[in-house]
Amino acid sequence: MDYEIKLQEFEGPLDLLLHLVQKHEIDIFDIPISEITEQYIYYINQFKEYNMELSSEFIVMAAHLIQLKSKLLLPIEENENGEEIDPRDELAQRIYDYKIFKEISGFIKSKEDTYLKIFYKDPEYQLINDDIITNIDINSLLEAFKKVIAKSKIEAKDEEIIIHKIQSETIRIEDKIKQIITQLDNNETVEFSSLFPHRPTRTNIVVTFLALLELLKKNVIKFIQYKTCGEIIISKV
Amino acid sequence: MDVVNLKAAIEAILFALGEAISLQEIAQALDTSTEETKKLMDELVDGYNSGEKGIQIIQINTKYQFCTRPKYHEYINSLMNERSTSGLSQAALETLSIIAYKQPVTRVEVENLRGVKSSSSLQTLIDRNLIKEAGRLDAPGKPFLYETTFEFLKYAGITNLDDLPEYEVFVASVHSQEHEEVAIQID
Amino acid sequence: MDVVNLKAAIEAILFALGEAISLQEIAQALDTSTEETKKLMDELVDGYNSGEKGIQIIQINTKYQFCTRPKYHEYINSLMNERSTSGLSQAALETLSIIAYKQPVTRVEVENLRGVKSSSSLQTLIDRNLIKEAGRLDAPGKPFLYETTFEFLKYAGITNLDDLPEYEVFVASVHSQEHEEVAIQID
Repeated sequence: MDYEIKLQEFEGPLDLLLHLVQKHEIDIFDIPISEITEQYIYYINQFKEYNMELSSEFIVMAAHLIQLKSKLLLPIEENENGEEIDPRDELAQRIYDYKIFKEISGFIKSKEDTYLKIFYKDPEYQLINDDIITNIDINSLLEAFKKVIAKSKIEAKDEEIIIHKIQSETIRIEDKIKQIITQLDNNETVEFSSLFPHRPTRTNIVVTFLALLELLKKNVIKFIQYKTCGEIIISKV
Repeated sequence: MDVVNLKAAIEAILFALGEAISLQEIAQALDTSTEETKKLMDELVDGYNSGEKGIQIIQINTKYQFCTRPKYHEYINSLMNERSTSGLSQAALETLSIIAYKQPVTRVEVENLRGVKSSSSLQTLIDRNLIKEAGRLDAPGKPFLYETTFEFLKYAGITNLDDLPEYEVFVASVHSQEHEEVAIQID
Repeated sequence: MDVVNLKAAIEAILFALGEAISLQEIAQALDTSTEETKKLMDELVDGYNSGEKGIQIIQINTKYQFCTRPKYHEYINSLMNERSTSGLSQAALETLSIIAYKQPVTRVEVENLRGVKSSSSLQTLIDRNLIKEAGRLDAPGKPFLYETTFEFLKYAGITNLDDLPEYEVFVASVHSQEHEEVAIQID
């Protein structure tokens, strides 16, 4: 089933991109950004449909792809030697490097198979002296235990009982959109920086940014900037 | 599997098991007859007895086990002595840590977690008075349960077991998601 | 002690110690030179490698240790209680690969290459004793550097890091795959 996409199968956005590139037999260094972006977003929407949690890196990459797409519409830049700069180069290099390390991880995995098949033995027991151990380093005890547990899969069963699950932050883009509109309803203009709390999380930044792009696309808001690097003012169209 | 490989398999089993094992058990593992296993075992024992070897296979009743030759005892002793000045061996420390955190616990559970036969480590800890037998588990074979002793608390410098550094925090960190997952809705 | 006996003594020591031991330690116990010990050890290792044996002596850096040959694992497994040792996740494998080839390396470098957060993978690898902190980078924030451990060498089945295939080997392999893909496209 082609639509049975498992997010777990992808280690991250680079893994997903590599999958797309391989699936469509595309040269990494000559990626048709438009098509790939479409495919990428299609996959992400599939994840969403299956109600899978999506790490923020996937969203950041989506934004990056869209940015690349728009860059490709602009006149080609040249470096100081007068050579054309392909805006896709950096991404291509990242996918390529990732591909190599994925290849290496296959090799490492093959080594692991052997490692797990080898048995060692404990030291033979000999009571050499009757010295009483009067000092047990409690931290090395914990370290030793961590090592044992890390290697074992038994704990996975206990996990549900023990684990204190770290609450993940959930911010929906649509909520953010509503929030921005409410702010604009109350005031004529809103300063860009005022959209973020004192110490915004990465998710918050990404979601706010995507909400703004969405509103901009739908022609609901416009940006005004009076001087370079000055505060960006958001107002309703 | 041919004879040479079967002999090698027996060798591997004897080494990994560490403790004495019967011909029947080996035969079953190799999916061959006890008679065949006996023949192979005899050859293997002879092999270790011919020429000067540091290890040998000894027979105790109907069971077999690898062990060192007594004449090399002093070299082993001097090395073990050297190593034990630093307290417990890594093997014993691992075993002790499992008992401290999971007590009461059987030998089989310790070995499952470590992936290594641990009877010798358990004996070390018992003789050092760091662990003790604590009844038997109500399960087939009625295996012994082990727990830490009062001496353990004393030497670990803690007043009770609750003072052990918490391992739940650690388990949570191991099993927490690889990615800090965030549900983001995209439209 | 003659050569034959010295070799047997080394064999007995390796067996009894169980853990990896250096030539220096053995030489000291035998009251002989490291060079002589090395020569004897080489012969011993060769002896275990010639003919079909169930056990072997592996060299990790300058240390030696007895262990079983992997091909007999299923027979041992059937006798040992369900061994619970598990393999690494894909995320941890990727992280380990990057550290193996780029060490010493910071978390940020690992994350840049993988394109995802890797702190939990790093912790798993530290807990499994496959990587360790190796000082800090002299850069803003003084980030930790990570490198592989002695245990990693055992894991990878290599004597030292130079035994890892060159990075270029994988580049070439990826390259030939690309070629194949293009070739398929043409057909």
